Amino acid sequence: MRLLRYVFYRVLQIVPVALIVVVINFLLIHLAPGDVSILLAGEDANPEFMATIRERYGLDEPFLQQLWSYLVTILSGDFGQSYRTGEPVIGLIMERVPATLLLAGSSLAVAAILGTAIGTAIARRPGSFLDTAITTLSIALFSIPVFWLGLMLILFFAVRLQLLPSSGMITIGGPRDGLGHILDILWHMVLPVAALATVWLGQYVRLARVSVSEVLAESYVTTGRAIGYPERTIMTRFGLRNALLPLVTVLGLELGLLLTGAVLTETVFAWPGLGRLIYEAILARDTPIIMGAFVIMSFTVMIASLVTDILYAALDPRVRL
Amino acid sequence: MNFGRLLLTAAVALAPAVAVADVTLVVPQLDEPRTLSPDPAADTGAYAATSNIYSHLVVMDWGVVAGTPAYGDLAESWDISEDGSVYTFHLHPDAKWHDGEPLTSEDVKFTFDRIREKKYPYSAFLSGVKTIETPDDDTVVITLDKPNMAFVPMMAQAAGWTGKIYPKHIWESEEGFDTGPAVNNPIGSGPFKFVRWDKGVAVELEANEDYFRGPPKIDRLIFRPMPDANVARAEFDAGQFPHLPYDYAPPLAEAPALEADPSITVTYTPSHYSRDIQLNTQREPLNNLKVREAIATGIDREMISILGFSGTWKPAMHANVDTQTQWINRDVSFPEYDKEKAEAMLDEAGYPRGDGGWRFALSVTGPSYSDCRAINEVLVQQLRDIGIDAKLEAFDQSTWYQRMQQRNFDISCYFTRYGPDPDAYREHFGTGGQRNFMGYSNPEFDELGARAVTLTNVDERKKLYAEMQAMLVRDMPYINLVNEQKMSLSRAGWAGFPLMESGYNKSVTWFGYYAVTPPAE
Amino acid sequence: MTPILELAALRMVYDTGTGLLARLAGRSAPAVVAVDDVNLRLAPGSTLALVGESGSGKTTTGRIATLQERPTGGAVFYGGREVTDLKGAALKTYRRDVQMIFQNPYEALDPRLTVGQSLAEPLELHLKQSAAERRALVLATLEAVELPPAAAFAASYPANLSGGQLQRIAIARALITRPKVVIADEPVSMLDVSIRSGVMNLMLDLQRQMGVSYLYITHDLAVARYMSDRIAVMYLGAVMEEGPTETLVAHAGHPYTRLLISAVPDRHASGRRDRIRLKSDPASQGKVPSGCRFHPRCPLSQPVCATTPPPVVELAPGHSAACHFAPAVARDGLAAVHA
Amino acid sequence: MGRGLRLLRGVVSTVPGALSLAVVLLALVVALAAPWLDLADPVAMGREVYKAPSAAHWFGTDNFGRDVFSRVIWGTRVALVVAIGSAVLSIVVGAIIGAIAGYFGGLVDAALSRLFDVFLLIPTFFLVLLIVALFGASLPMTMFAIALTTWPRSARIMRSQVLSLKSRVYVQAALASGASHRQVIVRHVIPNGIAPILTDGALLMGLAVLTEAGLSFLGLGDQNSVSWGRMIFEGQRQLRLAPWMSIAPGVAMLVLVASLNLLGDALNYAMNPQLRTRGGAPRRRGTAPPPADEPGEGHGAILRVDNLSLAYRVGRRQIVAVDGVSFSLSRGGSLGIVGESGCGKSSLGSALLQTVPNNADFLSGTVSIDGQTVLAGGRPIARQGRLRIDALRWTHIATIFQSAMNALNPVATVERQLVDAYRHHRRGASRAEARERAGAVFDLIGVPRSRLNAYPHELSGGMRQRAMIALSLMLEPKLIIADEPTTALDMLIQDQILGEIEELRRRLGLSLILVSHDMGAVSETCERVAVMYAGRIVESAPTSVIFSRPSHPYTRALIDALPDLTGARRKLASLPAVTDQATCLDACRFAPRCPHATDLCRTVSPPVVTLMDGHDAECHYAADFAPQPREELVR
Repeated sequence: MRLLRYVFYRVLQIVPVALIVVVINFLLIHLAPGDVSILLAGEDANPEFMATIRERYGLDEPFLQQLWSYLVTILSGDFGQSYRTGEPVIGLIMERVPATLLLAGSSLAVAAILGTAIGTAIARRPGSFLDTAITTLSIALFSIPVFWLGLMLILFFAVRLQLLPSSGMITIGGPRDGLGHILDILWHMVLPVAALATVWLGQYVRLARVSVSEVLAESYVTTGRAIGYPERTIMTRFGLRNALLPLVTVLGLELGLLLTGAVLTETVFAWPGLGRLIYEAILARDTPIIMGAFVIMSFTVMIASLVTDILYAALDPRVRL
Repeated sequence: MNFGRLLLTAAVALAPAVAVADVTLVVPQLDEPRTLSPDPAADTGAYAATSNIYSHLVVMDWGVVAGTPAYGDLAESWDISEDGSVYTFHLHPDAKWHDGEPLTSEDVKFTFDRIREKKYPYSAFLSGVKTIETPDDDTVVITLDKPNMAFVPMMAQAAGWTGKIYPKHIWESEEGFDTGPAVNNPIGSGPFKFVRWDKGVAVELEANEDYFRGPPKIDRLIFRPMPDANVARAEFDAGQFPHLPYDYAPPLAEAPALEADPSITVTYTPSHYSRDIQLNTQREPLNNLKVREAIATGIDREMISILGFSGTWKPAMHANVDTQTQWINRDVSFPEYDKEKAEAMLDEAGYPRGDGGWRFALSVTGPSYSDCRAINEVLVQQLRDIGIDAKLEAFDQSTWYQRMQQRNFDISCYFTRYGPDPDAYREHFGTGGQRNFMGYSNPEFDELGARAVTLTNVDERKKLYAEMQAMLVRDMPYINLVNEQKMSLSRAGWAGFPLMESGYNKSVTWFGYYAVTPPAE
Repeated sequence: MTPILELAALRMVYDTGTGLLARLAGRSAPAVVAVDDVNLRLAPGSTLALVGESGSGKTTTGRIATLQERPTGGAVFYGGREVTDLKGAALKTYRRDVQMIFQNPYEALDPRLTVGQSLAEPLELHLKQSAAERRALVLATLEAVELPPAAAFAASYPANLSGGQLQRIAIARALITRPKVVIADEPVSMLDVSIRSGVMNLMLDLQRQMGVSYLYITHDLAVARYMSDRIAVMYLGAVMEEGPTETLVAHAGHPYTRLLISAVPDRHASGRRDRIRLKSDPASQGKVPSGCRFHPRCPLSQPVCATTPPPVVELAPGHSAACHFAPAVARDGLAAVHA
Repeated sequence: MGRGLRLLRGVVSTVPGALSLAVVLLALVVALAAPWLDLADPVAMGREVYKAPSAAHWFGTDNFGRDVFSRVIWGTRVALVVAIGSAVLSIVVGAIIGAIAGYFGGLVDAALSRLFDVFLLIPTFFLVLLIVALFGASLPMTMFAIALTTWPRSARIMRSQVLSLKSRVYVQAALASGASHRQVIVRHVIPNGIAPILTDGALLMGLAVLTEAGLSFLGLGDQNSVSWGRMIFEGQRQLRLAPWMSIAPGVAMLVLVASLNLLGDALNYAMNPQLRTRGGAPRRRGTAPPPADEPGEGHGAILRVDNLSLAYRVGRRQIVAVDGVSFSLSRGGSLGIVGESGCGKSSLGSALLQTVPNNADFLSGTVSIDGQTVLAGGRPIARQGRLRIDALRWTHIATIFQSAMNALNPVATVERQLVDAYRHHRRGASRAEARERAGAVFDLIGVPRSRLNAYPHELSGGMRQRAMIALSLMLEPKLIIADEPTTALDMLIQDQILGEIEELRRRLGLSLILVSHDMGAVSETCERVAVMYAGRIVESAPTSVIFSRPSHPYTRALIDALPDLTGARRKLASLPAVTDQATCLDACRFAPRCPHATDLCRTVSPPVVTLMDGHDAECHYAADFAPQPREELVR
């Protein structure tokens, strides 16, 4: 019951944030140089089309009225049309989401699981040589520009060794269904996932290291040791269980960062996801897509943070107040 | 061991029962189509697919460099009246629409009338048409208001992009070629039929077994939008597709290594294009001839050739390209590179070096082709060397094209076409010419061009075109830089790609894949 | 005699700051009544101890007395003049006259400044003096708080000093402008036992020398007894009992005071006391119990206590307690009202 | 200034810190000196294209024959301009807005904080991307866009700094003494609050470099400047021919960004040194086999401690916290260990339980619990690889920790924790049995069983401490060590709980060690009292004796420093504060504060003087003090 109320409360909190995002978007369009209708309609649009656009977005109305219409339009899921293809932006974006989810999700899983394991392991010996070395290494890892790492992986594994495919998600003309199809996708995922997971791994090693060692310094851990639990139990039931909380939160908060990495990685590996769409939109200056992607990504991150908060509340009895 | 190959082996081993596997040809292309109806507006992403779906009246392919200005597509043959003003086209009697309807002269007339009525881009090539008559189902008679020697070659050359023949029975009820269900579900009469278009992924076509020239050797033709040359290259290396079109040519410095590879065929195709720069003659300070001359003097073509093309694209000093041996005027040349002189000329033109050593600022843009990008990089540096604060401005293809049309540029890399008929000069440099973005307007030039196209005597035409070339070098609305030479790659065993000699006069258009044959088993 | 400082009918309510959203979601917390109708008078040159547990409102009362916070209701009088809403130059003058000593000596001084610089700050604010005069006064004050050699202390940084020394400097800072009143909020509770007494003795000595009045806030009744002339005992925002120190300790008229007294261990004998088992742990400030706010924990609680707020009963001149049974408790202690 | 130097020393004291600082400084120098270095023109093209790295071109040349090394060096300039530009912009704007939010609080703060939240949730890279795509790509625009997305981060830090500084005593004191808000902000708040923002600046710079590179890589970089991201973007196409074109700038970026991040990390650690070594699993210590001559379970004293010494390593220093402590506790007995902060009493407690932190070493000592030796000669006793103390934990020796708030696992219910502990030691006990036991223990301490299902945070301080007591009683231990069990509690509750502990001890026949700073608390709960000072037990005696005949001046001072509620008001005794407690070994360590110290005290360590059976004092003059009434000793 209290959890439900908490969920309700958090959902309510999202609303103003979402509104602000849309307002920022609106302001950006209006502050950008050039006629808004041209921006929305494309430069070679004919006057009739421009007029439709002006009417649809109410561009001849007072500023606040415009803002209101814009809000209504966006919140009803209408993000306009792509300049290049004339397709509704929302559809274009939704088409690409599964591929991005596959890539980002797998990388996240690899990074989070491996990173938490390594971070927890080194948290057992804070200040040791191994700890310093791995911590330093993990900082170095997340300082790597992910697109560059991707290039290096391509250079080594695809160009030099010719071991792995360097781009795309499927073999053209390869199997389109069944196990073969799945294997094919997995095979194409190796390099992009490696690139993305490597960078995130650094993040997670560090996060896990910091939060686990912070938890291990808590007195309830000492209580656990005094009770006589073996160190393995201490690590799981006390250390990891409590350290997971901040990890989960950070997961939600850093989703924006993760998406950034995903976009850049998709660009390098021609992964047909959202990032690729955005990249192509940038090449084509297809502003409606870029804006739509920004708003949708913001909403995604907000929802993710909402979900992690709720998850947190479910994991941590202290939150439900 | 390559995993893909492993899979393939496995698939082959597991499926001996399947008699003959479909031959699929995947072709990468730079842009995603906007629509699949290319006639109403420029749409670089749509040309390749639609050129294989639709037929044209007359066409042309890279065979032009071997001397064929045009050949028939739907037209089996054509007759030209004595005075050169009445063209009678005899259509292929077996031509059929993909929905089974017969293709008749009415369809051609319908299409051309609508193009002219709606002023679609192709109307530029039909501007001299007085009447279109259809005495019978297989005959189209086009009467021009005055003789035009370039009529067929120009129609043929433009057919690569627009001038598709649309089925009357489908489109009659529509406003134009941009409305209705057939826009993105095209029904043509070409060698391939439309199957589906996965937006952002691929346009898929299949062989038209009823094609009037006989079914193609390819069962499935897929166009994949791939803006990134690296990706295309990687996929080609990975064996994902057998042909790497010239758009994606790897850096020319890699050519020696590629040529040494027995599994790859490297094809070089000279063309009737150059790479040059168009100067916006209506903008300060490029409206000043002295400035344009100085810029021409400040450009080191050899360096451009070396840095941009490993020296394989030869400098172009005249207002034509080397393949047009018949028409080129070698007596007039753009100025030789001389940095000091260029600087002096700019000083003289009233643009001495000022703050920070700059004379004036301008932007350099161009299409997204890698050759133009390379040229621009070098060009900007060379302009900066003579004190012009040049900056790069990059856009995607269609945005760039829009900006050119709006004459919203200073200097742009361009690809002037000199064939298949020299009448092309008018399109580029004539007042109001379709590709005259420079704002160049010279009545004398226009007059010569208009006269030259009506002359049936080749020597007389030659003289006029030589004169026009002299004017271009004199007025310098553009500066020729290098001769284009396409490089394309294909997997050994594959033949009939439009840039290969085996594809000449068979591939249908520049984008046609009708002539392609897979390797023998 | 006019009290130097008087707090009249003081009331402080904190809106817990729950927003509209929270209220919509049914998460609104009730307003916290931190101080509820508190009346106190501080005679010149004397010490009034404010005793209570956490959440009793004693610190808030102290902060209101220095006008760091303005009360929701009631008034503050200084030397007979109302100062509740003082602003600007008048407020600055008031601050010079009414100073404060805080609980935590380790945060008492800006870590970036030397002791001398910190001590000079109030002087710079209030007095137009030459640098030499100021330094002389700083050194003299350091001597006065028994920190020799003064020059060496003036030059040192807080990080190098012990808690006791820091608290002495904090006292020096509070007294350097020669205030009339000093509000001391638990000034020794964070110090080690053996250091505490020194600081308390110092404060007493300085009071004797300077005639300053203290409002001494503490949770420790024994400390209060040592320091004060009068004691006021607070519980959940209200004064339970107030009176002259010795009278209050000896004849407490409120069960809460009695319990506090009984909870102080006898430090000088090893004998065992009988402990009274309390019925519950303290209520939160958010929900003050009805009737007598102490009744849920009171060992003597009667039905009337749950329903009727107790009157303030004057037990002797200057000694009053807010309990229905105050006279009985004053007489018989916790044995008073056994049912 | 001094603090800055300390910080710097803290940074360079670690290898990563020193290296990263060196790299960042080098990058700065290189960027500043680029025009004067003897470098090839980074934009000059030449015929030498695609040249592999060589002596002439260290990093080779690119497709236009430009020198990659020179471009990387000049790229440093762009990277640092972007990094510093956006960081400075972000910090200035963020600090001002954050300070406003934190200082004024209320609605202003609520509104601004919500705005920070929005920016926290926005995927900022996409916002930057959108801005640059809409407004055009140029370096200033890039910096502006990055700062636009990062300022809330600086603002958030500044806000929390201001919030915490606002309640800092010296800020309050300055306000209370009449300083204006502006004076306080300028003099106290900003100088003390700026450090974390500056530290974060290093991270911001790294972020900015990566963001700029990401933009360039997407083709949204400044077309006309040599940036690393653009070099990688260009090199991408030449990956086969000239991999060095993308390797060199990538490595440069990696090194700079990693250095900035490491520097931020090192600065953070330098400001909070304990963060680096906090936590961790207990390290393995050298063990010893059980001695042959131990009495065995059920025999001898419940606890015997002999010459126990424990020292902490802090940096290169060794701090002896427990110094040769010996005592024993009879079965069913209770001992209070009393002393002030830093005297070593809590270290002693954890040494007995062998739950000392990793930086602590046993220097010497033998400890036996219930007749079984668990520590001998400073080495934990182990048999067959298992520590003997582990076998005794909770079944023989349990503990009640100082701060009950944190002593219980916050994510498990009280019952779960009791049940887990029970079943861990009673293998085979069913969950129901364990539950029943937990209920029984709750009954025992008089807490309703309904509270079993509560999470620790749902309990009041007193209840939480009772839950901790219940936990300690689950396995019916023979000995309980209670370390300041009531310190954080209110007086009435304190008194209650002490009473409850005492009652339980009597009822269950437990042995108890109560560690406390409060002589009074101990006096009523324990039969014996040991007074600790500077790591040693300076006096121990039965409780009544220690109050009536304290024989060590320190014990006397402790007793006499506290005011009473009964008896006449008398002037309290006090001891001088001593900043540095380190004294030479050959002296009484109390001598510097002792009002009675003589030259003997300052030169010779005092012997343990046994005044009567069970009353020892470590003072040269113990025998002289013992018979004197207390008051007379203190002036």
